[in-house]
Amino acid sequence: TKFGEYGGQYVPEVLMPAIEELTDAYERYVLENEDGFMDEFRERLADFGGRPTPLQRADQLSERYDADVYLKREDLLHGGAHKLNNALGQVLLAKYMGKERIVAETGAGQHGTATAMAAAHLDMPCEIYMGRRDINRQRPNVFRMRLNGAEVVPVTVGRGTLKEAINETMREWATSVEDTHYVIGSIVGPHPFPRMVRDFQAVIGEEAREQIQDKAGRLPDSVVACAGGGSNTMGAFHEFVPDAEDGDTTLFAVEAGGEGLFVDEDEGVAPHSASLSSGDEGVLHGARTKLLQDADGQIVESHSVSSGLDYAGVGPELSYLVDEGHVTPVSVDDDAALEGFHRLSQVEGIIPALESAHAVAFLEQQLGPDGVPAGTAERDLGDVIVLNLSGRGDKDLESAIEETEKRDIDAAPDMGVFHE
Amino acid sequence: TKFGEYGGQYVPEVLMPAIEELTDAYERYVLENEDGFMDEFRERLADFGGRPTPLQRADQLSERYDADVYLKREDLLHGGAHKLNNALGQVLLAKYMGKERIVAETGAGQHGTATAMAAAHLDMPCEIYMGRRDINRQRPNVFRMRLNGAEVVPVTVGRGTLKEAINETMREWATSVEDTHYVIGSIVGPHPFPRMVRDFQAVIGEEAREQIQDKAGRLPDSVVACAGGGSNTMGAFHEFVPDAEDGDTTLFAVEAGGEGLFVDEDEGVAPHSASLSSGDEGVLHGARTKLLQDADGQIVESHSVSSGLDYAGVGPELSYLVDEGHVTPVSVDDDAALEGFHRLSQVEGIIPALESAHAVAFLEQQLGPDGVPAGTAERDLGDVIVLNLSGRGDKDLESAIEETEKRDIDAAPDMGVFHE
Amino acid sequence: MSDIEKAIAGDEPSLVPYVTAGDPEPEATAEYVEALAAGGADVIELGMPFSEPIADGPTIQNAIQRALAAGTTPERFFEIVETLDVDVPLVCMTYYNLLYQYGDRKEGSDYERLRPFVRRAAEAGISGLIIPDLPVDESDPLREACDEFGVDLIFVVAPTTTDERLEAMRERVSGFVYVQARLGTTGAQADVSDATHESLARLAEWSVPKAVGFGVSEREHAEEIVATGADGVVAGSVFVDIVAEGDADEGTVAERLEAKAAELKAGALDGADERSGKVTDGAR
Amino acid sequence: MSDIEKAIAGDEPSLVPYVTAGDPEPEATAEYVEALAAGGADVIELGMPFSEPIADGPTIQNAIQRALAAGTTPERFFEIVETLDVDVPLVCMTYYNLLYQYGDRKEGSDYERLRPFVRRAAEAGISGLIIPDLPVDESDPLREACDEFGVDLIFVVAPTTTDERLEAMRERVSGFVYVQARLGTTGAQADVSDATHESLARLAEWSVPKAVGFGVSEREHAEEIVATGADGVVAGSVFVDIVAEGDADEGTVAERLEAKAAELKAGALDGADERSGKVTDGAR
Repeated sequence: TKFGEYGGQYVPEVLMPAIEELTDAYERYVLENEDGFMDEFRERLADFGGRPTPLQRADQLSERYDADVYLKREDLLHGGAHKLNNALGQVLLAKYMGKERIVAETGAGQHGTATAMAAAHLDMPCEIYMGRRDINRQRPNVFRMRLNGAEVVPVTVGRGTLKEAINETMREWATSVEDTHYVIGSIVGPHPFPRMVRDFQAVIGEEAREQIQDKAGRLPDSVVACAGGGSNTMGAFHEFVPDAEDGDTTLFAVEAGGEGLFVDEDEGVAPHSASLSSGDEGVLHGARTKLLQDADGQIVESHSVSSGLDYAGVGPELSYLVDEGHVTPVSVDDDAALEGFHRLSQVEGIIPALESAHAVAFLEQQLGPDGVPAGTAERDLGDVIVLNLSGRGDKDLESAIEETEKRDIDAAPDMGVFHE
Repeated sequence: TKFGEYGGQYVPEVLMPAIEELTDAYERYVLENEDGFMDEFRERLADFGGRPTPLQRADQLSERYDADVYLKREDLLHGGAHKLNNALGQVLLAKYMGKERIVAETGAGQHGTATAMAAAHLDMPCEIYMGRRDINRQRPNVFRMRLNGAEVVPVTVGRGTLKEAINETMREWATSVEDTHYVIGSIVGPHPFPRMVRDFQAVIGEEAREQIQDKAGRLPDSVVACAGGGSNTMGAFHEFVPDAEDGDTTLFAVEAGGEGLFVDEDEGVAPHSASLSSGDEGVLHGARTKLLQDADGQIVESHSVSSGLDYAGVGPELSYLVDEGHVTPVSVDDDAALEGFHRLSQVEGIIPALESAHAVAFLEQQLGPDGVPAGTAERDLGDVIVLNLSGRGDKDLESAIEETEKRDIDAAPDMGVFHE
Repeated sequence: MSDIEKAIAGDEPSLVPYVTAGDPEPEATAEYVEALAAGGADVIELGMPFSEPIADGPTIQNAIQRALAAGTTPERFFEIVETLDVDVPLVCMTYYNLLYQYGDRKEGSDYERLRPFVRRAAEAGISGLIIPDLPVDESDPLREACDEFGVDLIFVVAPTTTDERLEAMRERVSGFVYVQARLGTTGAQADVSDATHESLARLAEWSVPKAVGFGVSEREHAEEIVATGADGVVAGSVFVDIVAEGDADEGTVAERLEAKAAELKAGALDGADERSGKVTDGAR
Repeated sequence: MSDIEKAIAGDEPSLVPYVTAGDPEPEATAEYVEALAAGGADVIELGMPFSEPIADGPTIQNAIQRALAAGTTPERFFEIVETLDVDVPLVCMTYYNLLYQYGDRKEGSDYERLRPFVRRAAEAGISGLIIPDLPVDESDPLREACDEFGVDLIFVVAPTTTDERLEAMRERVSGFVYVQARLGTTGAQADVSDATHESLARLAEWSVPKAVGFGVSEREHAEEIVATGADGVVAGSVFVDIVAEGDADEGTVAERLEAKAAELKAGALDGADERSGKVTDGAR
């Protein structure tokens, strides 16, 4: 149940049987492919999800950085992000387990929409818990979930955001474990979630590792992925971990540096989400991991311009791999991420999710004309770089434009005439 | 330059040299693969666009209709619709031709966004002409074009919609033919556009024909695609035309029935866009084809709940194939299309574009429990049906919800609590 | 030699002004046409409004929209023409679909479908047709109908027109050839391109007269065009603008149309003098 | 036998009320705790507020948020406990991360990191700990620290707990076992499940006393629980609701806390009578 000292199952007793049942199902269906589960999962990922996603050489970025930059195009997956890999896996697993109902929590709505899609596809009733405030901020995603037939349950306690939604979903699951599966959206939570979600997402790296050898004729010098909870990160990295252990490939987890890597103890706020880069070990949402907390151990409010990275914890496996030296945590701030968003949109014709824009921004920070290389990262990026483009940015249009207008972003187009 | 009596090159003399130059380039690069053009095109479609797109068996629709229904998932193409196939092909061709600049017109913005993406990808300056009124109605697509680095040129003449944008782009092209290529968005306009756009889109049917034989072990009894201008339609049909000629496969072009198949001569309005089903031969935008016009030959305003189908003409090749009996034109009205939108979202977890929802609605009309089969269509749909899902519905969320609220749509979810 | 040809190829350089019939309303057209004639027009081009004017710029697009909104159908257009009391030849400029759909017959060969329009045009008093979206390659059926009813068919030559296409036009053109002075669609602009000279050189051997247009709005433009060798000057947007502005302090629409026609005609005359070696007031 | 064990396993059935320390402000807690003791509480559970209370329902989540907003840090919690003047044992209910992070030492074995918290708790007057997110499998380091400082470690048993896990708890539990009467997290509800009886039956052989909770808000609930065989009744949300309502016409918070505690205690006593065969007023 652990990765070194990280992970575990720090949950209320009432959930333990469900977690044990899930662990058993995970071992049988996922690890041992009982009843052909993994075959069906992979087939549905292909036909419904659109796998394999391409590994595309980014010609103009490659020229800019004098390196071969390849984009793993998870933005092309059904729903617009890597999230479906996991949601489809878990909903299918719930079906194999004989569960009759799906619950999930969502913050910005990306995991909720992926889960609602998967549940509709597999004809499973589905309830998505979402903070009242998030519902008001993320209306298009609420519409998408409703259109896919999911119930969206407003959570009104507290501030009405992700963490209240997580608590409420846990609570709901606790009262209905017998017929209900809780689809956790990242490689977080109690075992077996971190391992299982990673296994569902690992298809990203499996494909990419084969594709890069086809296209570049060798392993990449580096793999770059943004990291919030870390599911796209571990999905991209997992297959490359042995290469990292061998010293062939450097794995960069790019965290949201927000407005600076510190914690305001008085306000209980960290203006960033860089748990790997700056967090301390602790226990959150069922797992021991690195997290953002004050001296007392209270979890602080994290921040990122990208709502999908805005989380105070991170997957325990990433904490472990960082400690072991196999994953290198780095961060870029909000401004750099927005610039990355605009750069990729303009030079490659791909509008990235603000999450993924952090990975794009890291290349600029290290290799760009005005880059400020950090430590050995520049060298370690090497000549062949795989960047996991975890999602598309359609969901971020309004907020990216709004955030851009607050700042002085070199690469940004003028929206004045079109923005009322 | 013609399909039977349809097609041709009905354009101002000043454009003829450009069209002749383009015809020459089309013949050399597209038809003869000079300089490996088609190889590069197909490779970029794969890596940048995400081809091949899956052919997915729709389990729940198949059960509902007691037939094997397969969805060709063009919604998964980069940008969210089949439009990129053509835009990428034409921008690449412009590059091979040594052009230095791209212009295109757009109505709802789908073709404009695809062109802007392709132009950014291939590092070509790009200007998109768009009616002032459309700019205000389609802000997210304007943002996407601007983010991809395109100039968006407001057209203020007349009502400020698609047809004024077409006129203005023609005019702009007429002044700059030497260094500029005009990327037409559908299988319309003067030769070689209808043929060339079809050839770029034909990859849809090429893939689908192979995929259906892999999955179903035989050719489909029918192929169903929505038809506005008709690029996704001919893209899906082209490879199956010989099968239609052999009587193996029926090709259904589903037009937007809007609010009824008539023309209001006094108002100069047709409350539908069903040119194939109800239009008369005439000349519009450079080609002879079936179109919606009054007794004098004035083009009337068309209508559809789906802006992408809202066009008074249709590709000349479709007009020809209809006259030859190889394509069967049918139509579904706005209400049915909205119901199709909701049905697919709920039972398959795929939110379709309102355009594609027309194709979905046609199955219900013919095979659904309350269906009203038209003529022999029910029989001709057969046991194995390929439906071209030309695009995703994210772009249509707001308008679909708004249009749904005006009506009494059985399948629609209640949005009241989330819709402010 | 047709009326049009005579009017343009005469001793004097000619002026061919354009207005959209029915703009802003059908009743207004007769007065405007008479004003143009009074100002010195040799041939008058009348636009028959079509809903999709792809060869026209914004100025004329808007005029067409006004005319359509005022009920200027093709039939109404012909009725307007019938009321005109001018002795200059009239040319109808419109788009192919209106010819093709005219009359009750909705099938048959192109020639059969075009015949009713051309007959009606001839009857109403139209001497020639300009159909900018009808390429020469597709023009034989219309040529045939025009020949039948004695109507000229005028083609537009662009700076970019190939020699091959020029040859095809030369075989089919009558009345005059309309030389587009620069790339683009119709619309008043301040410059008249050097391409005019080059275009005229390519047409030197043609038997029909040449009128040059696109962008003519000032006396100097007309002068320059004629000095370069053209037989006539075509001007459209500048007159449509006057109609769009309406009656004003500087005069009624008709007064200003007449004055502008006279100005351009004078420019053309200056150009002719210049060409024949005399120095005139307007020469620079 | 620890103080807690004695308090719960005594001759009378016991009442274990809960309030969140520092709700709505640290200064209020002493009065509330004294009121609960006066109402008949045998052991009092004090919640130490943690920012992510995954085992608590909305009522207690909101209380925790109020307490945090009022500055109730772990250290402040202990200071509150030190000021309390009650003679019933106190149990601290909180989450693992606060134990783990307590003190300056930010590395070392779990035992080493947990020791400062347990020592401080013992010093301040805490007799037992309930850590709902610490599963029994991970509890040995805390168990060791609790043993060292004489603090009880109380485990929660759920209706769904497996026999294997029950056995692990039985080996490690002290003070009492907290029997969760139904699925779910904390929160006042009107019904008390039949599962209680079943759960108690599974624990019949355990040496520690059993207190049943989750959903107790009325006298009848307490009566039923005790009649079913429990040694004590745990109630939380019902008291937290009173705190949340504040002083009212029906009495101050303290008065109403005391009255509610007395009501539940009376119910428990009725249940005991019932179990031993006597019919009481409250029995149905």
